[in-house]
Amino acid sequence: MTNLPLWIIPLFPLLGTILLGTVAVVSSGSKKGPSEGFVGALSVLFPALSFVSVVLLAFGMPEEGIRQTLCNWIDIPMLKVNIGFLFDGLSRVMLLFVTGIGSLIALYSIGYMHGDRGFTRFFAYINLFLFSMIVLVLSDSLLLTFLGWEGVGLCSYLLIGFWNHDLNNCKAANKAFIVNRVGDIGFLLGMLCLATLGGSAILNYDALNKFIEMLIAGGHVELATPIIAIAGLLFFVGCTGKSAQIPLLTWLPDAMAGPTPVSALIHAATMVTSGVYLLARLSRMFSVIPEVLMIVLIVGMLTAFWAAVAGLFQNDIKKVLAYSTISQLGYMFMAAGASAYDASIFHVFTHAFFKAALFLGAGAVIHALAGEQDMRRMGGLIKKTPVTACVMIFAFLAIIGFPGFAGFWSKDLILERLYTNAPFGEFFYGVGLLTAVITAVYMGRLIIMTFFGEYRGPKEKEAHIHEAPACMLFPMVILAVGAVFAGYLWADSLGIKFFEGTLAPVVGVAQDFVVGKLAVAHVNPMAFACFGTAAALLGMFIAYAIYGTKRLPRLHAKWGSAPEGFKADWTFFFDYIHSIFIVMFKAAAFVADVFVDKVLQAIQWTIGAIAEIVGDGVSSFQARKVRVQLTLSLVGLVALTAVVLLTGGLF
Amino acid sequence: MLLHLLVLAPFVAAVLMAATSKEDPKSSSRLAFLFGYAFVALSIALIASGNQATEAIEWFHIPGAKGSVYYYLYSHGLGAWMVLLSTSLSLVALMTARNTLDTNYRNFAIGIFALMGAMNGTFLAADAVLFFFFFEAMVIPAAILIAAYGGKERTKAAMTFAIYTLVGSAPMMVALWYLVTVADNSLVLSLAVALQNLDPAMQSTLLACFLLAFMVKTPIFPFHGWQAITYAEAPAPLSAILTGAMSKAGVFGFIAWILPIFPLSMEWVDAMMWLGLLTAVYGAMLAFRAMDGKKLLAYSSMGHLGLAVAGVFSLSESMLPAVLVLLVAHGLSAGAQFYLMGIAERFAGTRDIEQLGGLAKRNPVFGSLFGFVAVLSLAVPGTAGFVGEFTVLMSLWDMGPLPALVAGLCLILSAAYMLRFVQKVIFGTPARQYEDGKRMTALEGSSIGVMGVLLLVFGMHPAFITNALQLFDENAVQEMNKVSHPETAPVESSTVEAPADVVDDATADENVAAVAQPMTEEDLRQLDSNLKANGFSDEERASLIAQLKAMSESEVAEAPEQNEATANEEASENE
Amino acid sequence: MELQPIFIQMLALLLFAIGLATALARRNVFFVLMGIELALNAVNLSFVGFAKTLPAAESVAGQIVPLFSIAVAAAEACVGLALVILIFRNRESVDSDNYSNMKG
Amino acid sequence: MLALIYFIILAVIAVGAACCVFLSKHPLYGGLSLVLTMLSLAGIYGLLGSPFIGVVQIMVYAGAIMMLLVFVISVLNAAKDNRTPMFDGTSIFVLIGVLGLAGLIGFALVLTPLGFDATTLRGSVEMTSSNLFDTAQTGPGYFVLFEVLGLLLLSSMGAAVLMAKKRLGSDASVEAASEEAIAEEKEEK
Repeated sequence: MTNLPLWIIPLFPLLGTILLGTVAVVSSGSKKGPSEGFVGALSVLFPALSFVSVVLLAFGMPEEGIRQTLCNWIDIPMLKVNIGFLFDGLSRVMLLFVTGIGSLIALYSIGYMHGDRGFTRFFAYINLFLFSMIVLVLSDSLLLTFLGWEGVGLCSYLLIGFWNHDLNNCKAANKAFIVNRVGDIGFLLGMLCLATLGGSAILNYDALNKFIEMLIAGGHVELATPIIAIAGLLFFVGCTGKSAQIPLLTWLPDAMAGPTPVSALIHAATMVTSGVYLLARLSRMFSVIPEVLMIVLIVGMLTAFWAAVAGLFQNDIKKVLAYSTISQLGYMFMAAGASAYDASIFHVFTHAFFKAALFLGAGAVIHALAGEQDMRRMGGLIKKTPVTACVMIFAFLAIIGFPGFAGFWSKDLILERLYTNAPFGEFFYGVGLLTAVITAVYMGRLIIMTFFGEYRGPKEKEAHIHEAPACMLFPMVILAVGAVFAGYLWADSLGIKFFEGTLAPVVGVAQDFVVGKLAVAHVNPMAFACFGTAAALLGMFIAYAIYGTKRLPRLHAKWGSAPEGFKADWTFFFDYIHSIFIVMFKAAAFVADVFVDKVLQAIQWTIGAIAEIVGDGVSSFQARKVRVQLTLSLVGLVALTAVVLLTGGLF
Repeated sequence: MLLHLLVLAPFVAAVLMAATSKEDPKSSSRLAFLFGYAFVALSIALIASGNQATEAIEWFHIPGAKGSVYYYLYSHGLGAWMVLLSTSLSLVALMTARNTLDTNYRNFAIGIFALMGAMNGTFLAADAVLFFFFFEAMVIPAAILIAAYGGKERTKAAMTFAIYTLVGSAPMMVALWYLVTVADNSLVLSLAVALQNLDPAMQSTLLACFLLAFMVKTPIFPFHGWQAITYAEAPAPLSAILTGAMSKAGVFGFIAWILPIFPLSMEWVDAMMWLGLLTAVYGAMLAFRAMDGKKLLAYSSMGHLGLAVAGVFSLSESMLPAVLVLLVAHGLSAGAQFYLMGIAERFAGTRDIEQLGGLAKRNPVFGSLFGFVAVLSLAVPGTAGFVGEFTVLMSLWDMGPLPALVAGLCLILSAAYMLRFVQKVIFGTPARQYEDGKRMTALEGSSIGVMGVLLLVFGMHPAFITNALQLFDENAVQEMNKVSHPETAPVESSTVEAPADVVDDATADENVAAVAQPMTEEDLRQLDSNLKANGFSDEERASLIAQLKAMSESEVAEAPEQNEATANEEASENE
Repeated sequence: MELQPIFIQMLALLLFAIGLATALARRNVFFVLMGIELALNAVNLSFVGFAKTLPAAESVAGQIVPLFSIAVAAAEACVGLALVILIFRNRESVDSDNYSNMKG
Repeated sequence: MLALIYFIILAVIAVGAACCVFLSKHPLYGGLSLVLTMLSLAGIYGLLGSPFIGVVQIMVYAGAIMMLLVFVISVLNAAKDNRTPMFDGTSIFVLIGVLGLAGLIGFALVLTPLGFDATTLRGSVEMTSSNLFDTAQTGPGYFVLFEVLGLLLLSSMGAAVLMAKKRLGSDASVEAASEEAIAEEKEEK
């Protein structure tokens, strides 16, 4: 089983992309379009095949992982990079849920996108996204990771702007791409920074790890630290862009303009977690620069807390989920900052299940309400769509960390590690716990406003509310099951440590390197579990107290109807900070265009006019009338005569 | 032979095109396509066959110059790829023009072939005067084509273009004339040697004159005034050639003529690099505000070329392959974008991007092609643009983090304006009533698609491009010299490692053979160190010097009796 | 007081001035031609007048040149009128300002 | 003394007629005044001792000016703008210039010492013919010039005929067509 080549994993989605893209282009001329069943089957088949090969490979994987070099990519004197793949514990975990959830969501999309004009195009993009994501996760060098990194950004752009006849969607897509680009440039410069340290060969992960080991063994860490710290910071900028952390978080709420399966797949489960993946992948490098880790920790904490607060104020069901995603990503970054990479990847894993389930549930709700996304117009849906409601409620329990559900185990682990590993651990633990309370509040608000109480939407729509078709429900149910049970892979309190074991070869060294230096405080794990449970229960209670009893909030007349365009209801001032930069750039462009360019043109035309006058001589002054000219010559004659007479000759 | 064909045959083709029918574009386009395919095939053969040179044919004497001007062509990786760009873009231009131009396709084809010949000459000339000749000759067919087939302000655009570029290179002509009068002949290395003996003030004056010409052609920041209006008013196929191939002549000049000839001080290098970066940022800003689609593309092309120039003047080890990949990638992607913009203009009858829009819905194939090419121009990894820009950034990082940071900023800005462009042109609801029946033909679509696929291929395997540069090895140089100078080839191979006493002899002989003894070992060594300082790799230096020696040897052979005797003596001594 | 050569020259100058003024100041193209004739005549007069101040051998030239001048003037008048007619056919106008377009 | 009186009378007539040319409204009157000027100038030539030139003046100019008059009469009636003002702004400018020029030249003339030479030859027919045609005495200069002048006159006559004719070998239909073409040209412009 293990002799399956690694490149077969990305090959399937790539084939799917090419095939579906061809079908999309060829069929674009015809009115009817290709058969949806055929296209849907193709688009689920390829990710599923990929998933199967990942599973096959995963079971036969040796401890140290599989490394395969496919071919030479760039061969320039300063830059020699191969296309190579690395399949180890980390990529195994990531690939399993990327391809698995990818297949499920592709299945879901067949129902969701039914009847859309761009049906084929959508699945081509989804396959392209899966290809990029697989390359991102599977590559063995930073440069190839970067290919996937920009590739997923591109697919995210394409899918956010999928309904491109509405310019608001396009704007959201542009915003996502450009903000991501800022992060990507950080990634790129980080690679350059590393390359100056050890040449382009160091871009390979194994070589990088060896290089760090060599530094530590030779005692040269202090010498290299400044450059590595800069590189680490730049990589972290890349991660903040892709994972929507402060200060580059504004694009993710806007990205909800895309179709809901896209939000579930890209903006919740897979792409946004690639920042966490990168941190874990580079854990060895980050282990020698604790200052940068501290920054990661602080940024993660701020993001988690603030996004949770912002989630409280949203009325768009998808925006709530978007902010909750940002908040959960903040948790993951906190864990990574505390050198608990395995915990953060574990949270990525569990989060993928319950957040995908939540998004798919939200999608089913939106589908049922024919496009309505405003929670103020929902309510009481548990009677109409019981399956969706159950899925959502399970996922809700998972995300708030209700004991026994997936989120409980991973979040609990992160909080515990924060307390034990991080400097000022008590503080971070406290903030994390507070965030958990807020999480429970806004998620509770979402569930209550959507599923309980009475239906608040227009009456004529009520009759049309219906449960989603089976092909949408099936993935949701599977994900809900995952949301319940995924946590048992590493139920620390129960002593199950399967997950830790699979990640240990990748991140273990780095963690031990950092944690080994700390005096680990020993606290009973049950205490953390109790506190976590208490936070979840407290949050649920607050949510019930505020939103459950008083049937709040009522739909204010002045609030208008749906959330307008791509703007979130209440965002942080980051949008304003970004707009300051944008305005500065626009002002500079304005000055360049209107002032500098005009001045340059004026100079150019002045010189041109002078040249023309010099070139054409007096004919530039020619008058149109013959008589005037003759008279001028007469006057010239007079002047000449006068000169001759008065001076007695010119010479 | 290949070189002669590539430079002279386009002119012959232009003449032959004159024999076809003026009224019937079908028949004349068939012949034009045939020629176009032939030239593309020839240029691919040129790349595949590596470095080569023709016989140096004496052409004419410049009054006051010591040596004569040669008709002497040689190709190295850079020039060969530029030739491929010029031929392939011309071919696609001929294809797209058939539907875009309704009148007088024949004359358009004549102009395109003349332009192609001049461009090929520019990229292949080994003699500075020959280079200058073609460099100027490019302007004339381009200006005529603009004046004949352009938009509303075509006359103004053509005049601006012609005057700007001709005036820009006028100082270079004077400087070149001066250099030729002090040098032994007008080949690169003798010019370089001649320059070494001048005083520094004169050197920097000459350098400024040369730089000006290339800066105008590229164009670099304060000299970009001609570009926007020219690219906007020229017919779209011609704009594609102008930006894809002709503007490369400027960057090519920096690499192939400035760097080998002039000993650059750090101030010049720094200034040029920052000027390049400034151009990149400035171009991006103007592109962000541009309302005219073709002007936007013109500014975007200015931004990319600014980055390329900055890369050239980073003078790092990998500068040459990096810039080459960037140039090829930009040539293909910007060319394809201009073609597509021309097609959009044909659909809508306007270039104003506010009035376009909704083309993705209206014409899905065009929309996907447009988006695809736009993404390719964004330097997304996996495309040739990424390899080029990444390696250029890498070169810039050698000069310090700040230039690289600015270049990174340019990448962000390029994303900003390109996405805005894509959004305004193909997304949204159709802003105006498009005429039915004006569709993109399969020929146009497939040719642009091929360009896109090529970009992907080069992005996944850039060695296709960069391998052409690695033919600078010893064998190739030997081969080249054997081809060009069969009788002197063995001699010169021994003079490369000539002992010191021979050097003395050679310097002593210099008085006797003042006319025909252009290079001494001393000069060569000095030059070698100079080249090294300018960032040329060992192989390139070796090849250049061997070329030069071949040249001087041939002169010796052609010279009068006593010089020949001296040369033979020298040869026998060496043996 | 006898007839002085200066009187003749003054008369010639006066006629020349009037002729020139007519040629340039009047807009009617026929008057332009007449002005030119007048100026030519004045020149002839000046020739003859100067011839009388010279000794025999030189004075001959002064009296023969006007002959040629008259003949040339006749040719000029002939061609000039033909031109006027030609232009008049195109423009239907005798206004010399309508004829002229000298701006390059 | 008598010569002076004759001269003054003739000069006054000449200048007066010239002023008439300058000021007359219709070219017909201008032409008649011009003839008067010519005649008085011929008188002055005779007075100065060059009767032959005077006679030639009358003969040639009478022919030329008469021709002019014929043209004026035949053409001008068709002109649509023979009512254009005689003078305009440029005229003032011209007058100032001409006056300045005349003043300066007059000033120069006054300063020049001039006097009649007693040995001056009388410009008789004999003198003229011997100078023009006796190549043994004067060399070929005048003779060749004279012949060339003859050619000039002939060619100018031919040119005038060619130009003034509407089109060689034209008939009515062609004429109409050409006129249409001319009209079209005008419209284009």
